[in-house]
Amino acid sequence: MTGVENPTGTAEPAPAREAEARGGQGWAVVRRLVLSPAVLSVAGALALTTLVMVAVGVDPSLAYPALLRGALMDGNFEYTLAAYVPTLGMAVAFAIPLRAGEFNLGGDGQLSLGGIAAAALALHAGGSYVVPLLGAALAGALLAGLSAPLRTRLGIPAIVSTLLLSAPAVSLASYLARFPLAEPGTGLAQTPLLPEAARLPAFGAGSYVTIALPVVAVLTALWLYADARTVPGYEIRALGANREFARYGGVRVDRLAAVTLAAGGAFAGLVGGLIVLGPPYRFVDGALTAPGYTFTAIAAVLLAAGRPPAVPWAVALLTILQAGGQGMEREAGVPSQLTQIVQGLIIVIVAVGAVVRSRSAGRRG
Amino acid sequence: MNDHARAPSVELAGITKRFGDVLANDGIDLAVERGEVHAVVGENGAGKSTLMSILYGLHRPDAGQVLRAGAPVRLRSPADAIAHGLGMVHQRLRLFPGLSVAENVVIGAEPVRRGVLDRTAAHEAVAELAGRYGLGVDPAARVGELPVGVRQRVEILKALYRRAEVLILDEPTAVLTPGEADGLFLTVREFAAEGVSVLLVTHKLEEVLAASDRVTVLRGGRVTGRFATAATSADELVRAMIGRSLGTARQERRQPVEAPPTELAPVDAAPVGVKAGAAPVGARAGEAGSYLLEVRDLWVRDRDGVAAVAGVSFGVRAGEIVGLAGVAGSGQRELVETVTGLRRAGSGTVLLGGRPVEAGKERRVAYVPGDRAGRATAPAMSLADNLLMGAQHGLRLRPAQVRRRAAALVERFSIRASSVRAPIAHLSGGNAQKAVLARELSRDTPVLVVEEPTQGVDVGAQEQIHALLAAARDAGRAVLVQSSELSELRALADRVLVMFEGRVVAELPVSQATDERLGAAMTGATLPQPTGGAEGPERLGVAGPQPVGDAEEAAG
Amino acid sequence: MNTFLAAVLTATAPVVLAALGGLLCSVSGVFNMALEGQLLWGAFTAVLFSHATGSAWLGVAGAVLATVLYAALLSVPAVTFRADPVVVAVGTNLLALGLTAFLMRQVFGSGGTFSSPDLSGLPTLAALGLDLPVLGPQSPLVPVAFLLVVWASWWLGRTRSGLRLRGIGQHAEAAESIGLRVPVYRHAAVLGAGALCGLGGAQLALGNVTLFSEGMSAGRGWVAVVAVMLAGARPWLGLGACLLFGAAEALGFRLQGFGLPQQAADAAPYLITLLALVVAAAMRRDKERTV
Amino acid sequence: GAGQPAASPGKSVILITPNPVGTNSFLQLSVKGAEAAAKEIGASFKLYESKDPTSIAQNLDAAVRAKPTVIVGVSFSFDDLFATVPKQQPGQQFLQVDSCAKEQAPNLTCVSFKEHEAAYLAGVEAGLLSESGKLGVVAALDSPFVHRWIDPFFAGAKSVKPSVTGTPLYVGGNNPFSDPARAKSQAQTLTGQGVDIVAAAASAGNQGVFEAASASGAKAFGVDVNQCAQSAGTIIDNVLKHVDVAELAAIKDIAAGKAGGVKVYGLKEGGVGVNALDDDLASSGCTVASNPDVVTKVKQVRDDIVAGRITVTDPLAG
Ligand SMILES: Nc1ncnc2c1ncn2[C@@H]1O[C@H](COP(=O)(O)OP(=O)(O)OP(=O)(O)O)[C@@H](O)[C@H]1O
Ligand SMILES: Nc1ncnc2c1ncn2[C@@H]1O[C@H](COP(=O)(O)OP(=O)(O)OP(=O)(O)O)[C@@H](O)[C@H]1O
Ligand SMILES: [Mg+2]
Ligand SMILES: [Mg+2]
Repeated sequence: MTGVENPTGTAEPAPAREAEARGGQGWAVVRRLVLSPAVLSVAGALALTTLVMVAVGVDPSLAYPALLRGALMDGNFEYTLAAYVPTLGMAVAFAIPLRAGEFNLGGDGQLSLGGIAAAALALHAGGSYVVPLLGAALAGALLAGLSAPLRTRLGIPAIVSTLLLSAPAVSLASYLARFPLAEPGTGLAQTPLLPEAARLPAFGAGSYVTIALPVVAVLTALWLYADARTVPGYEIRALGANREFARYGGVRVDRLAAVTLAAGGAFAGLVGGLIVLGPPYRFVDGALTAPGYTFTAIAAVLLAAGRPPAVPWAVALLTILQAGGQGMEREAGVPSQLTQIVQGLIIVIVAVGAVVRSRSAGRRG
Repeated sequence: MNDHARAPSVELAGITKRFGDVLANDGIDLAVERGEVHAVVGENGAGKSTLMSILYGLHRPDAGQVLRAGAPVRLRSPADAIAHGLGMVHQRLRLFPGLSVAENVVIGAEPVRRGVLDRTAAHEAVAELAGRYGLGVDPAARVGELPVGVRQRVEILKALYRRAEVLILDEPTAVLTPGEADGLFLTVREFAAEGVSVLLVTHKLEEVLAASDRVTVLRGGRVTGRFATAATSADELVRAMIGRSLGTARQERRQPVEAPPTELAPVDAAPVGVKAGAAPVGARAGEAGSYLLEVRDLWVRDRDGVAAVAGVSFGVRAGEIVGLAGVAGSGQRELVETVTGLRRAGSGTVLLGGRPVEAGKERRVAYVPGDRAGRATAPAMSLADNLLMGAQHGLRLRPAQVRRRAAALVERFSIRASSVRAPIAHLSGGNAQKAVLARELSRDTPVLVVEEPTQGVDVGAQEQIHALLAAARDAGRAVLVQSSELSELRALADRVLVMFEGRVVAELPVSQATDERLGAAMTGATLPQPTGGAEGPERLGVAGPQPVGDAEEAAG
Repeated sequence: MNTFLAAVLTATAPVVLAALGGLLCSVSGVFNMALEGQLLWGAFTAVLFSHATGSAWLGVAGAVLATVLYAALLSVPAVTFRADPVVVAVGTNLLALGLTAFLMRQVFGSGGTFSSPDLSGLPTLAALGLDLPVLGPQSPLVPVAFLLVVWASWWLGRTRSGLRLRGIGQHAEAAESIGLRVPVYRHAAVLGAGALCGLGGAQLALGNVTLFSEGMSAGRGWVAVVAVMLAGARPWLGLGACLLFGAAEALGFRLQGFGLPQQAADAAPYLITLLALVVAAAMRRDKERTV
Repeated sequence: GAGQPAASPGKSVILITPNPVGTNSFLQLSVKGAEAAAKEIGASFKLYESKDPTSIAQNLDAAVRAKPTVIVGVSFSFDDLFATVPKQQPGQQFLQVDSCAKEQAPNLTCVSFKEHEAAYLAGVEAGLLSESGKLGVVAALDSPFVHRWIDPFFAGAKSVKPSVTGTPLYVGGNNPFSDPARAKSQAQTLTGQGVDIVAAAASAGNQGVFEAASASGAKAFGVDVNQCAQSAGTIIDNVLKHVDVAELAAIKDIAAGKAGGVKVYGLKEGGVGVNALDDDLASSGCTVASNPDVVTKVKQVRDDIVAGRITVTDPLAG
């Protein structure tokens, strides 16, 4: 996996920036922007998808505006934000342990377990949303934390154990939602509506944008700060860059790796809680995993290629793409299969564009 | 035809290579004849490895060209270079950790029988080569499990096996024992006699003088001297390399200072930055402080349960440098790891300032590891971040302060680096070593443990590092130095311990540590006890708790 | 017991083929998470070619060829351009899902499931005159899958190219410096994995059943990824992981009949695999300690 | 069609599914019904596929903005939203298929089904035709809702042959609704245990069930639509749920101004059933056609249920 190859992201393309400053003449800047790999890769992706559309008889002049409107306008922005929040949360859940060189592929399990824990607490413990959210984070942390002793005591890599623990956790949450915690008398695969007190305050009545947005935003900012500006953040980076080096430098490597795994799990569990405590205010089986937050988030983090500040942007790109895809289906009558095709192509092309960019920067540096 | 016969075997013409702001090679011309051993020397960062990498197709020059037998060749990859009859032993080892020694040696040119790898033939070929050139390795061993020194031998075997017409050796002897190095140079001479051209990069001038025909000196990416070996001297080479002569009193011994220092001062405070004619390095024999580092009947088992360290006892006093000699794999590594708390002791104790070392807890000694890329640095992290490791404390990280501190260390230890923000991997080998030393010497711990202090370091820096270690000793630190360089141990240490098969088989005061004695002890041969009655070879070492008693007496 | 064994073998064969492909990639140093999509693509193209030509074997050949081409979508970005293989895999998996469903509507005129009496499935071994009662009624690709594991193990350990592939995966720089063309080997591994996934998809759609339905790879590619992670570079271990997983799954199926909740049966293979890992690791540690 | 009115710009039908339609035969049928209805009332048709509760809400928002003639939401996933949105949008007509929101607004129409009655009839057929007395069901997932197809099926069989035993097995796994290979393996497990009739309720997995039944000489039941042709000679009958028919009728009613209320489709209303009850049984390809006495018995049980002489327990009502 190349995600860890340069996890420190410390190599800054300083000369490139200087060159930019020097090249004050507008023309050079414009040329470099236009020919920059990022722009080229987006252009390439657009060209290719346009070709696909034309080939199957979809009018691109309808589809593209629909894509933008579907993500950003006509009241769709609310839902794009609603999808952005959990994806960003899951991205951080993956990125925290990744900085320490551990892969957390068990996001779905941690998410589901956190969600069902929040639902159970909200239904049976009463009170506000605080306890359910803490319970959700704890559930996720415990599940992911389980991988730490497996790694340090038995040498089972976290990438394997998190993945293996994920499916059973999803099954457990599913079982709980279908049977013991199910809405009585309906037989539906969902819990009853959660009590009012436990619901997250929303921005506007019935809005899908809840305080989950500021919560995740603040936590992400804290992580970015911790990563770049704290001693534990430094030690985590060192651990990810060279475990033996960190151990030699007096870092408690096993404990720190466990902490990052648990922190990642806590993030994922919290996201599960935030989803469940938001509209429609219940745990609906499959609703947490169906949108594929976990893998979108992993793709975004890897796309950010070891630069944490780029993670929120990469998540935004992929979320807009997905939300816009649905808009295309609704407005331009693009079948959902075609949306998947377009999204798949764009992800591949952007993945290529991202490295072409970092490689050319590296060469200059 | 005639032209070709007269043309040099390989020729570099006007080679220029730039890495960002660093001009690594600046219009270098260099020609090597058939059958010639051509040494390339220069300070750390002078551009030697870069030049060799260009010759081997790993880097492409910004300007200039490579000629083989008079004809220009395009070297876009090592595959091209190999096709043109070049072979290279890299300074940074390039081996496959999961493959066996034999597989590592033959890969790319494997013996095959009826479409299947001929393992027997591979093993035999490797064993034969190893035997012929005195490079002891087990063809079946997994390379990842071998100590660095042995890995280096594998790297050399690789080049020998391929029988290149032009052989590039980038610091091949950095971690070889003197015997092994001698064997290697015999081989190199044999090759040359067969018409092979050898390019030899090394910091050891004795090797240059003993093994080469001609020398090219690089400095700051340019050629600053070309010599016929027979008509030059070490001093002349050094002057071309660093623009001055070395400190004159290098081999002399300084007189003991009057009183042992009462307080431990961090090295930061000690005089460093040795310039021309600086204070000579020497041992202050006989002056005994208290034991700051004490090892009592230590046993350490390796992963297979074999005793890597078998009942070792010794002590290092404040204000003393103790040298640790031994053939690679004799238990030095495990001993050092236990002393530094990175490995758990099987039984026995390690005391630091009287307090036992607990494995996995905070490291209480400054430690310069021999494995630079594996342990001493995180190659992908910036130089600044690498220089911080071990000193970080508190919760907030102040990047500006980290960089400032790094810049100060770079300045003080004259590390050649373009920026403290760039990955430490961009530093030349010797500069990376200096960075590690800078970091560890700036820790104010009473005990300092150093493995291979001048591994890959140029002569000027060697002198500087030796001065730094001596200064640390003079400041009252206890210093344990492991080195495969016997001359280094003789120059630095007050006492030398020799390890063989996990035991300390000899302890020699530096005055008695001749090459012959050390060499004999290192290979397990019995030798007449130099310092007093011995009951047998096993008891030659410092047995049991005597040193402790001595210390108490001395202290009382 | 016999039917149990047969069920395990049938269910495991496509996973084994995909895992073997993933293993070759991982040996060469490319992490291949695109198996799920390639398996699905293989299943679809197998049905497509079998339906078009009327021959199941041409369907298999078509699937292998088409999936090799599809795998280039991973190998070119990941090997030539050095894009992150995991991101690319996320893209190609999504693409396979959309593309198969889309083409299915275009070619067969309906979504969901395609099956037809005209669609010829693979014959059983017995029908070919190779009656091996222990194996049960299997398609010929089932023994082929297991034989390929044996072959891969031999090839990696005993041939020139196998040795070089292993070396490349361990230290690409070192491989380059002895003149090996790293990208060539990596392309070959990724495309080879494509061929194996094509075979696996064909077995799934023409051997296990005779039909195509949207998303019918149903996570088998992910199970294969887990097996690859468990096995490292050892084909036998990969096979063992697949068989263990398949056996646990089949056992879970049977226990459902005795009241085991379906969700528990779903979880069983993962938990049993983890348990096996833990036991193996603990035993290894014990051995180390006692020596 | 020539006689039909052309789609006028004002009229449109928007169908929102809770999941991607994919291989889900129930959703496919609902799409078919809404499409047909749109054609008949001269409206355009749009399908909004959702993937989770949030995207359902988003699709509903978008649909409300589009102001169509009717917004159709399929399944209980719309219970929460249709309890509030229709009240906020009194000028908009809504139709919920297969469930009904609590506190129904006047502009919300509901259609729901008694599929358990049809499953009971299939069970009767199975009880009469089974030789081994062992029946099985292969369902996609173990969920109380799915038991509407399982429990009545076994109950129907026991009503005619008390000694029968029934085993349900579930596909589960990563993609329970589209894993024919796993479904086939489950069916093989059942036939291996001596089960000679397997009812399929596994969406795209059904074909796998039929293959297994066919290979071992067992018989099977299909679901939702007539699947008898998919495996000639293997399929006894199907548990039908005429979603398309009910939906067509409801949309036409709404377009004609007859909105509101809950329409329950059971055997009585002809909204659910088995092929044995249909007039075209002979051409259906279902093997039950060759057992006239079974058909007679089924019709009789149907009459008993319609007349209230037999009540089929709804597993969800408990
Ligand atoms: N990949 C690289 N990127 C940036 N700078 C580099 C790179 N490789 C080498 N340099 C720089 O080029 C210069 C020459 O380095 P080189 O490794 O050739 O030195 P050297 O003579 O081999 O030194 P040493 O004796 O320490 O090994 C150094 O300043 C080094 O920092
Ligand atoms: N969190 C940190 N942020 C930045 N620099 C640090 C940090 N921790 C340690 N350092 C650097 O390491 C140096 C050595 O630290 P040391 O443990 O010797 O403490 P110190 O010299 O007393 O420093 P301080 O004044 O911060 O207490 C510090 O002077 C500082 O430059
Ligand atoms: Mg060098
Ligand atoms: Mg060097």
